[in-house]
Formats: sequence, structure tokens, C-alpha cells
Amino acid sequence: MLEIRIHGRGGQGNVVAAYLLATAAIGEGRHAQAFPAFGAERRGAPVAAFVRIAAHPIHRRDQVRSPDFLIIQDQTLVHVPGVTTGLKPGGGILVNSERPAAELGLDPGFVTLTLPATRLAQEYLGRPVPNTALLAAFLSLTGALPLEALIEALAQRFKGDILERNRKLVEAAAHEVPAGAWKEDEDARSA
Amino acid sequence: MSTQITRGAYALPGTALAFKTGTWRTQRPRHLHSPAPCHGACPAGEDAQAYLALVEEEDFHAAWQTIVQANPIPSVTGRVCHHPCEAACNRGRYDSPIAIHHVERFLGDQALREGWDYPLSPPPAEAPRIGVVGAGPAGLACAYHLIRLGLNVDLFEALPLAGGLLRTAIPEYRLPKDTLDREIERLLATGIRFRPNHRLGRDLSLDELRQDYPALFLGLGTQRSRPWSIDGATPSDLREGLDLLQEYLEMGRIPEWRSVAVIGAGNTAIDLARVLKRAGVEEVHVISHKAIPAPDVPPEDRMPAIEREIRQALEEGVRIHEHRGVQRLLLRGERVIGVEMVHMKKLPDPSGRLRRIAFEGTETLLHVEQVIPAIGQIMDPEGIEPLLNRWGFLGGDRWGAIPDQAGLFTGGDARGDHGMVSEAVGDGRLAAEAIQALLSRRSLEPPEERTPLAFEHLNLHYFEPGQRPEPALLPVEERTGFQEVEGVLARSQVHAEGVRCFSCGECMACDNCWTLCPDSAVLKARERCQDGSHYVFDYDYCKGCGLCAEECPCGYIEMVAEG
Amino acid sequence: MPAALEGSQAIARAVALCRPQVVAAYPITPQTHIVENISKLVADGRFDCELVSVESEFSAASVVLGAAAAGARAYTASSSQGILLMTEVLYDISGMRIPLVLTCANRAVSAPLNIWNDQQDAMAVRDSGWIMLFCADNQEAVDTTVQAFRIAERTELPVMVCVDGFTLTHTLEPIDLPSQEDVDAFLPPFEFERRLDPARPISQGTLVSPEWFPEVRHANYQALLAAEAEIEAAARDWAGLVGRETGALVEADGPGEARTGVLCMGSIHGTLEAARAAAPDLEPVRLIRLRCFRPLPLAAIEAACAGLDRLIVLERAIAPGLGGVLTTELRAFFADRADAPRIYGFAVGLGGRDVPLETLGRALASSAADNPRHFAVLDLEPEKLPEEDR
Amino acid sequence: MDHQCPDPDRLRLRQPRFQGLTSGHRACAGCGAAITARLVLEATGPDVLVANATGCLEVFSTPWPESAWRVPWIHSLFENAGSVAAGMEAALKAQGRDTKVIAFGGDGGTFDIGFRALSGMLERYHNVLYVCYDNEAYMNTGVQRSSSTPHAARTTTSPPGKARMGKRHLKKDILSIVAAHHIPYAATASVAYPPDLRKKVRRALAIEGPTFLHVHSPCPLGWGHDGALSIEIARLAVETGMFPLIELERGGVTGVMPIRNPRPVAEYLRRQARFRHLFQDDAKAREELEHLQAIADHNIEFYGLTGHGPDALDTEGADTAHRGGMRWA
Repeated sequence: MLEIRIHGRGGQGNVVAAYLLATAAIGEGRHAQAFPAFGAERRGAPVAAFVRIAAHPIHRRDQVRSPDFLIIQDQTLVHVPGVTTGLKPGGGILVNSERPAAELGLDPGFVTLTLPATRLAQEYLGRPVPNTALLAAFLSLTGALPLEALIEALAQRFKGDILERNRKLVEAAAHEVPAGAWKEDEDARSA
Repeated sequence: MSTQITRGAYALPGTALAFKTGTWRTQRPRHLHSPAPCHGACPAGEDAQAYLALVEEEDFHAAWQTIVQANPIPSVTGRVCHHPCEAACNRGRYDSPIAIHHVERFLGDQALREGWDYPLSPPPAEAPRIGVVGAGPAGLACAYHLIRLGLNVDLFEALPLAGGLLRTAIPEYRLPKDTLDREIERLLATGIRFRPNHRLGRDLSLDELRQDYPALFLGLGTQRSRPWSIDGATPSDLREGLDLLQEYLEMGRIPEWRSVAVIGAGNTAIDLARVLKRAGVEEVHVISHKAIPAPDVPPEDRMPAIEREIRQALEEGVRIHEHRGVQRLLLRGERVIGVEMVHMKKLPDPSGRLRRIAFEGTETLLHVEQVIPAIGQIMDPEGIEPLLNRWGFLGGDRWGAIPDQAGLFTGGDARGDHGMVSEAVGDGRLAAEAIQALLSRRSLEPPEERTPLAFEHLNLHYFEPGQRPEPALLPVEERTGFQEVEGVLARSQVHAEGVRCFSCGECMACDNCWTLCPDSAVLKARERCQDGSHYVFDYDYCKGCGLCAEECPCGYIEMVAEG
Repeated sequence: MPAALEGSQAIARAVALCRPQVVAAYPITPQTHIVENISKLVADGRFDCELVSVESEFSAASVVLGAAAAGARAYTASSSQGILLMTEVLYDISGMRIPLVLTCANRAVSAPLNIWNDQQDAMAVRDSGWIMLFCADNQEAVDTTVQAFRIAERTELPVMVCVDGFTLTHTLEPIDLPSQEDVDAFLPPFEFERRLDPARPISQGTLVSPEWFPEVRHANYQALLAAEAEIEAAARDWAGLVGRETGALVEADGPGEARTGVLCMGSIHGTLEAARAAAPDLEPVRLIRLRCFRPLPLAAIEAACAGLDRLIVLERAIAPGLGGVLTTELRAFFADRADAPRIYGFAVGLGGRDVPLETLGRALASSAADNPRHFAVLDLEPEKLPEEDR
Repeated sequence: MDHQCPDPDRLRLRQPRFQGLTSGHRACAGCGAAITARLVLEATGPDVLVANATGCLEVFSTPWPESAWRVPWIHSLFENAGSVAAGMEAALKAQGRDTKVIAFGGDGGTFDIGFRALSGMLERYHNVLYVCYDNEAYMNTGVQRSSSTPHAARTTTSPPGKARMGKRHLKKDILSIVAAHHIPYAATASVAYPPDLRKKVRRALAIEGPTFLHVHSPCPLGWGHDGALSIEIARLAVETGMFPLIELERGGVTGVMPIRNPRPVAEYLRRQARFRHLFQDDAKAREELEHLQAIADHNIEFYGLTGHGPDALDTEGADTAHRGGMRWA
């Protein structure tokens, strides 16, 4: 079972990101589950969402406490208390940032990568919503799901031109990161 | 099987009918017909309310038929009646009384125009034959009602034509001859055997008549003027008012006077005064002991003449001296040159009896070329001496039966206590009923006196205010000849009066009781029910709240305690 | 191929498949997404119904009452304070035997204000005369929604479908949505014999005097008991139609040698399953899930508890001054049974507190003592309490 | 031509007007609410569904197993008649039935506890005629004050005493509030003017959308007058200006029933025990009496109720009796 925790700010499409990922997995015939850390937060507040992906039906409904990966939609969140709590040793952190990972000052015990997701989104969609780019990069890194699965998931929400732009964004974002760089970790874990 | 609960405890429609709320009742509503004041007040016995109801429905024929159940000559009475019905009308206390008199005339004229016949069939030939003497209003009415009751009639009249004083004493400007003729013609055509030119005492003897007929009605009227003098003095060329009037109506001639004083306060005095005016007399005075009728004048102090006529006389320039008596005749030799009048009033003496008092120091002189008394008439005793009472009249009980004279009845002026045409008509009807009862050996019960519906029992919220109509009058300057003074109401005005009628004490089927009953315990029937209403109380459910009685516009419902 | 749907969205789609003619609702977290999704389906022309956006939950319940009384299939949804505001109407609906379906997105009840999941709201209306079904997951929520309409219309009783707020309503997971054909085959058009109709103008909601009231109440009591059969039939027929098992009255599974049972309602069951699977060293445990809370299926519960020495009841609510509602009801039921298990009652996950896998182990450990506390809040953190409140 | 008085049992259900509320209900003698209900249904005819709020009307008309209603009728609760009616209307719409929905509520169920449901129903523009039978207090529970109780009136919860002169507050102007929903038709009516009331019901029924009829319905028990006087009292309320008969469309006044000659409010008040304390020899009493007169005067001026001439404005014969009444159809 793969457990991912996505951090963002209210209004950044954090829950959507989680839903997209789970939707992509389910589209691939996998079992998946996505839900927000339910809260009464408003726009701008730090929020989190959880995704579980597995080959077998998922029954547990508790929050993800020790994720394999973190996806952080905003570099200003990396030092918010609790963001990295519970991340498995050697777990991967994908951060939306223009800066190189080393500059973010995160625990070297984790594998950190950055992606200029906002810029990419601005470039392809004309809107500064980083989640799709981050998901694409994440899938490219982990090979957890084929990119097509993400595009299929996107196709459930968007049509025509916007879908087309998203597809381009997905491909572009995927090329920004070393494909399969985190794959073996995942294999190791699921073994 | 006992009742079982339904799913969710629903109930079936209208099942509350199983619960009889009538048991809650301590008082119950009841339909109560009270006589309408107009009905009670009509001497001829007309039920004005009944025919006004038909007038509202614009069934004028039925309305007229209702009238002639009591009065065969509505076109006449619709002109000459003093209509006490209107004085009694409850509507008078709301805005103005229903113009019953004018409605009656409208219906009477309508009948003549349309040629409507009386709703009756001639009596069988073998039916008893009754003798009626005198074809004035009383005799005519009696004959008519005898026919209605299935009896044959021989009607004797001294004059060549029927009509009595309707013909001889009422000027045409009040009652056109043509109208009179046509109503009498219709009346005589009902199967009456009319015998004109038969004068009692000359052509007929009372004894013979008593032999020939099982019963007699003596509608003889009055022929002679009351003897009159002032301290024994009478003008040499004294003319009695009635004679003068009759003579004038017959010949159309009158001595050439410049000024005349008529003494009296009745219809004869007023008629005469107006006739004199028409005949060209410049100054016509009426000297009356009583007052000109006005709202604030008590009835007993009003001139007995018809108020309407008095008003018209004043319009026409007749001068009326109220509360005056003649104290002295001013004579030049034997010729009258005037009268000395004095203020007078009837006042109670120590014993409480009313006496006429002359007030000293109020004497005034009135210079006139002639003085004409018109102070009432008495009967010509010829041939009837044994029947006369001490006042020179025939008297008669409620039914007109002459005291101690089996089979003899009378009515109208001859009674001595009835002076109005409509009273005469009523007398004739009552006598006819009495005669029929006598022949069929039936004892007559006088109908119990029921008090007419009081104004307070009406619910006035349900009536729109509206003034009575007045017919057009002939302009005063045109009142020179005998053209009728009073016009007739328009059809629409007559209908409006039907609408204005309160229907006192009678159900007018307005639906109030039916509409307002909180318990739907007043049911509307398709037809008029036996009790005269259109509604049935549903005593199974009536809780006796009394709303229906309270809201009945006509005072037709009363609440009575449950036994 | 299952669809990836958020719970609320799946429930909204299931409702639409049932073709209710009138839907009335007032938004309240966490039920909101259900109403929003239904509104969108209506707006998109994919769901033809009279959608009445009322001014309060009180009116939501009143509108569906009126609609169903007039013969329309009717649906509403709410949560927490909304359910409590509806309470008066809920009693009225069942008392008048008016069939309709309500989804309760279970949530804690104020005060203190708390928008998160527990089942206090449902417990608060447990005697309102409704059939109350609790769903373990969103697939069951979908299937139960369809079954609920048939159960309601056959029993002429209202059905409350309880789904845990957020935990289910806001969770996206794979859902097999039934086909319209299957739903239509399973759920014939609503024919309400007592519907308000000028052709047969009956009076509903009469005044019933002491002379009749006990009989009316007894009839409702019996009707609710008798509903067990329809609930089971609905689950059976549905499974036969779509080949998918939902719970019926009570679900129980575990190794035959298990002498300990853990009984719960709603989505916590999945977590307990995972916990049991994740901890093979724990003593054998029989997991018992109560899907049908009203009517309380005593026979089925007894069967499910056969052979147990101890029964641990995990509740998502608390009854101040008493303890646990379900715990108390079960203790009362088993009181006169010779071979009755010892019953331990715990409240857990109140106000949305996360229920982790460790919950199972803690429950077993906390109920080992020979004289059990009557009732306890299992996941209480005493150090957070002032001294006098511990 | 006269006929035997027909047997009520045969006549009862063969009346020329539809009787939706039969005899056998348990209202007090002279009950105004019962008159209101029967008059309204006379105008609607049988093709309606009725929702009835808890209250006198509901209680006295449907003690199981009996019902006085001959139209489909439902009672749910005190405060939800508007919503239940809305649901019924939604159902009819969904089923393509064009039967009209009527809601009955007393002043408590309308002005007070049921106000939210009423407002929601109006705002959502349901095709419902809401009829408030206003007897100006909680009569069903034994005469407690409501927001419809007139100023200075005595109820069991606004008793007069040394320190108080009955109800301290004013009667809520429900019609203006309702009309402020910008609905097509809102009107007042009185049991004292049945033709006017029926006319207004028919007008309301002809309109597609929410309509409101506020009917002044005397309560002999609560107002303290003889049941026989219910109509007289209601009429006085109108004729004094205490209860103006008006019609509003989209919030604007489009019709008023004129008062030929306004009568002093004392005539209205004196006949009811609930105002008796205002006639004691006491300065406060006199002041309140004047206050009520001023309120009536204000109504008359505000709605222009006085006319000129014998029957100045058109009462549409609302208070005229007609010979022959209603003709058989």
C-alpha cells in the first residue's frame, strides 16, 4: 500500500489533487482512497489531504500518519510544524518551488525534489494552480501510475482545450524530473 | 365489529356527521313570520310586503293579483288613498318609507293597460244571491268579494252609474273618470247583477230586500251635510260644501266669487278649496281647528285631510288658517262679508276630556264674499230610520254586522266611524266574509291581533341606504283644469322600491342564515317550505348559537329555549 | 469498472437513480456535498425532480412529509443540528406512516460546536419511529439508498440512511453505481394508497384521544419490528439483482474459536477489520457490525453473539448520565440470557477524533478486567482534563 | 307554491354550494374559524388539497375516527403548515396534477411559530393559497397572547392589573410583512362579509403563485362575547377601522372596502370582555381607549377607507342582502 500526504493551502486545490491521484489509480484498476484532513479551514490556511493506493480493497479509514511520500504545493509550507511528521525514513518529498531542493533546508534523511509547478501551470493553463504539475512529476518519479491514468482522471473534470492544455502540462512537468528516480524505493517498500 | 384504528389514524371524509352536536343546544332557532307593519296598517287589507316581493322579481302581474285578493280597485286607491301603510313602514325610520301608494297605482294602471282580469271565476248560478245596496267603494268591494267567495250578487245603486263619492265627490285632477270607469267596468264584469237607479226608500224597501235576500250589505254612504250655524246664524245663500263640490263636478259651474272661506279640515274642505281655485276664485281660505300636518305635529292634532292633498292645495295658493275657529259671521244684512276667527286648541279639561278652547284676544277678521262649511256629512235617514244609531249612522261591528239586525251588514261612511276609501274597501271585504260564514253557518273568529315586526328586530346592516322616488307633479301654473296632478312612477323606480323593501318579518331567502351558520346546520331547500322560508334547521347539529337569528335581516328567526 | 466517486457524489447519483419526484434539503456540513451534487444533476438536466431549497431543516422534513403524503417519492438529507431541528417532524412522519428516505451524514451535536463525525445525531432521534440503517462504506451507502426506498414504500415507514460524515461523505473511493435498469427493476413507481387526492379525500394527522392512542402507538411499534423482514428481503433481492452483498441486519465474521466480539455501527468497522488483519498476534476477534439499528434486530444480534464470553461495544456517541445507548440496550437484552457475554461499552471517535488501527488493541486491553467499567471514552486523553473532570 | 319542509338527511349533502366542512365538528357555538373554513371551501370547491396547522380548527374538525372535512386534508404540526403545503404543491407539480393547495393556520401558526415556514413558502413562490384564520390569540390552549393579539387586549398571559393594561405591544402587521415578499396577491377578509371573502378566495385561486388571505375570525370564548354576536363583532371591527379590508398585489394596495360611516372603536371594544378593563374609570384605561381609537383612525386614513355618499365606494354588495340569495345552479 502506497500512502501519500499532500500539503497545501486552502484554495490551492489540495483535495482535488488527492482526488485526482486516487481517481487515476482507480482508473488503472487499483484500489484507492482519498480524503481531506477534515477541517473548518478557510482560504490560505495550511491543509492536508491523504491518498492510499493498493492492489487490494482498502478498509481502514484513519488518517495517514506515516506516509511514503509528501507532496507540498507551496514551499512556504515546508517548515510549518507537522508537515514532515511521520514521513517514513528516506521518504520522498516533492515541493513546488523555483529553488533547488538543497536550499529548502529540509531533513537530509529524506529525498527532496523541487518543481516550478506554479510557473508551469501559469505557462500551460494560464492559472497558478500547481497540483496537476506536481501529480505528473510525482507519477513520473515513482512510476506508481502511467501518466495516461492522470490524464484520464483529468478528463473526468475537464474537456476540450482545457484538457488539452492539462495534457501538455502533464507531459512538460513529467520531463522536469528524472523519471523513475523514486521507483525502486517504492518497490522496496511494497516488497 | 368494533371500530379499528386506521394506518396512521387517518379518517374518512365527512364522518363527523356521526357526532350530533345538536345535543349541545340549550336554545333553538325557529322561523317566525310576523305581520309587516304596512300589511297591518292597510285598511283595505292589502299585503304590501307580499306584492313588493313580487315587484322586486319584476312579476308585476302576480303582484297585482296579490293586491286584488284584498282590493279590487288599486288604480283608484293608488290615487286617493291616505296610505297609512307608508306611515307604518319601518323603512321610514331608516331613510324614507317605501312608496307603496305609488307602487299600487303603478300596478293598478299596468293592469288596466294590459287588460289583466281578476283571478276568479263567476259563481255557480245556483249559489245563494246576496243583496248589496250602494255601489260606492264599500258596496263595490263587498260585491266583488262575495263573487270571489262563490256567491251571487245583486248590486243596487241610486245613481245611474256606480262609484259613489268616488264619482261624485273626488275631483278628476285626483281621480280621472276614465280610470274610475275602467276599474268599475272590470269589477262589474265579474258576474255582478248591477241595478242602477234604485234608491232605497224610493225604489226599494228595506223589508222587501230582507225578504228577497238571505243577507244584505248596506253601503249607503252619507248624503247630507252636517247642519251648521254660528250661534244660530247662517248665511241666507248658504251653500254646503259637499253639494257645491258635487254640483260643480257635475255641471262645472260655480257662482262668481272673489274670495271664499271654507270651514273644515277634511278632504271635502281641501278638495273644495282646490276646486274653487280652479274655478277662478282669487282668494280661497281654509279655516281649520287643527294643524297642517308636519313631522312635529301629533297625529291627533293633524288635519284629517290627506297630507299630500293639503300640500298640493298650499302649492296652488289656498291659504290655510290653522288652529282657528269661526266665532262670528260678519253680515251686511243677510249677506256674508266675512268671518271673525279666533285661535283655538283642543286641551284637556280638569276631568281630562279634550275641550276646544278659544283664546281671548286672538280674534281676527277675515273679509270674504262667501263662507262654505265643509265639516262632514251624515246619512239620509229615508227608508232606514229603524237602523240608525243615536249619531245617525248604522254603526256595525268588526265585520260590519249591524247590531240586533240579523243578516244586515254595512261599511264605509255609513258606519259613521270610517271616512276613507280604503277603509270602505276593507269593510266590504270583511262583510263579504261574514256573509259567507253566516250562510254556511260558520262562526267567524276575528284573527288574533299579532303585533307587526318592530324596527328593532331588523338587521339593518344588510340594506343599502336609498331614498324613495316621488312622481312628477303637474306644474302649479298648469293646475287650472282637471288634468291629473300626480304622475306615475317609472317601471325602474317601482322595481327599486321592491328592492328597498325590508321584507319585515318575512323570509326573503337572502341566504344569511345558511351562509353564516358555523355548523352548517341551516340547509337550503329547493323550494319555499311550508313554514314560508327557504331553509331548514338541521337540529341534529345546530348548537343554538343564535347567529342566524342575529343576522337575519328580516327578523324572521327567533331563538326559543329548549324544553 | 468501478467509478472513482466522492461519497456524497455517489449518494447523490444513487438518489437520482431512484427517481424521487420531490427533494427538499437545507445545507449543513457534512451533508452539503450531497445537496450540491443533487442540485448539479438537476441543473444539468440529468435528474428530473422538484428540488425545494428550503429555509430550514424543519421545513425540509415538512416539505417531504407533504410531498410524500401527496403521493410523491420524496427524499431529504441532513446532519447533526439539522436532524435535531427536524426531530418534531421526524416523529410526525413515522406517526403518520409516511414513507420517505433521509440520508443522515452523521456528525457530533453542539455544544461545543463541532462539525466532525460521530453518531450522536442519529442516537438523539433513535425513538422517532424511523427505520435506521448504518453504512460501512460508500458502496453500501449507494446500495442502501436504493434499498431504503423499497423498504420505506413497502412498510410505509420512513427510512434514515446513516453515513459517517466526512469519513464517508468526503472520501473518494471506487464505486459500482447500479444501472438505471437495475434500479427501476428493483424499485417500482411509488403508489401511495393513502395519498391526498380529491378523488378519495381522507384526513391525515387526526387528533387521537387516550381511547385510541395506545393502539396507534402499538401499531407503529409492531410495524417497525415487522420491518426486519423487508430489510432482509431488500438486501437479498438487491444482491440477487446486482450480485453485490450489502449488510442486512447484522454482519459478523471472525475465526470460529473467537470468544470476544467487537460490535460497532458504521465506517469504523473497516478500520477494525484492517486492524485485525494488521495484528495477527491479537487474540481471535469476531467483528460484529450492526447495520440495522432500528428496528433493533435482537434475534440476529443474539445469533451473531452466540458463543461469545465478552462483547465489546464501540459507540460513536455518548448518553450523559447513562453511558452508551447501544451498550445499555444490549445489556438490557442479554440480562436474562444464561450464556450472555459480559458486555463492555466504549465511546470512541467522538467529534471526529481519528480512529487509528490501535483502537482495536486498546479496546481489547481496556475490557480485560473482570469487573468492567460500565462505560468509558476509549480514546480519552486524561491529561487534557482538569483534575475534577477525570 | 309551498312544499313540505324537506328532510335534512336528504338535503344535507345536496346543497347548492360545496360544503367542504360538514356539520358534526366540535367548534364552540358561534365559532368564527369554522365560518372561515366553510366559506373558503365554498369558494374553492372540492378540487383542493388542504394542509392545516395545529390549532382550534384542526382539533375541532378531526377527532379520530371522525373528520368534518370532505376535501383531502392533512395536519402535521403547529409551525409547518406553509412547508407541508409547499411539499404537497411540489408533489402535484411533479405529478402534473393541477389541483390547488390551500393551507389553513391560526394567528399563532402564522404570525408566530409558523412564520418561518410561511415566509419560505412565499419566497419560493409555491402555488399555494395560505389562509390565516385570525382569532387574535392562542385559543386552542386557552387564550394566551400572540403577536396578533390587539394592543391592550386581555389574555391569560397579558392580564390587566394594577401595573398593566392588557397586551403591551401592538398587533403585528402580518399583511404588510407577507406582501413584502412581493407576492401577486395578499388580502384581508372578514367572516362578516362572506361574498367579499369568497370573491377574494376565487381571485387568489386564479393566480399562479403564492397568495395570502388574512381572515378576521371572532372567538366567542377568547374575546368574551355571545356566540350569536360573532358576525356583529367582526362587522364592527371593520366598520370602526380596527380591521381594514384591503387587497395588495405585489405589495401595493389595489383595493379597499370602504367604511360608509366609521363607528367609534368603543362600540367594537365594549362588547368584548377582553377589552372590559378599558372602560373602568381610570386615566390609564382612558388613555389606552384613545390609543386604540387613534390606531383605527390611522388605518382609516392610511388606507383611505372613508368614502362619500350613501355607499361611497364599491363594497361590491358585500354587506347587502339580496332577495332569493344564491340561485340554484
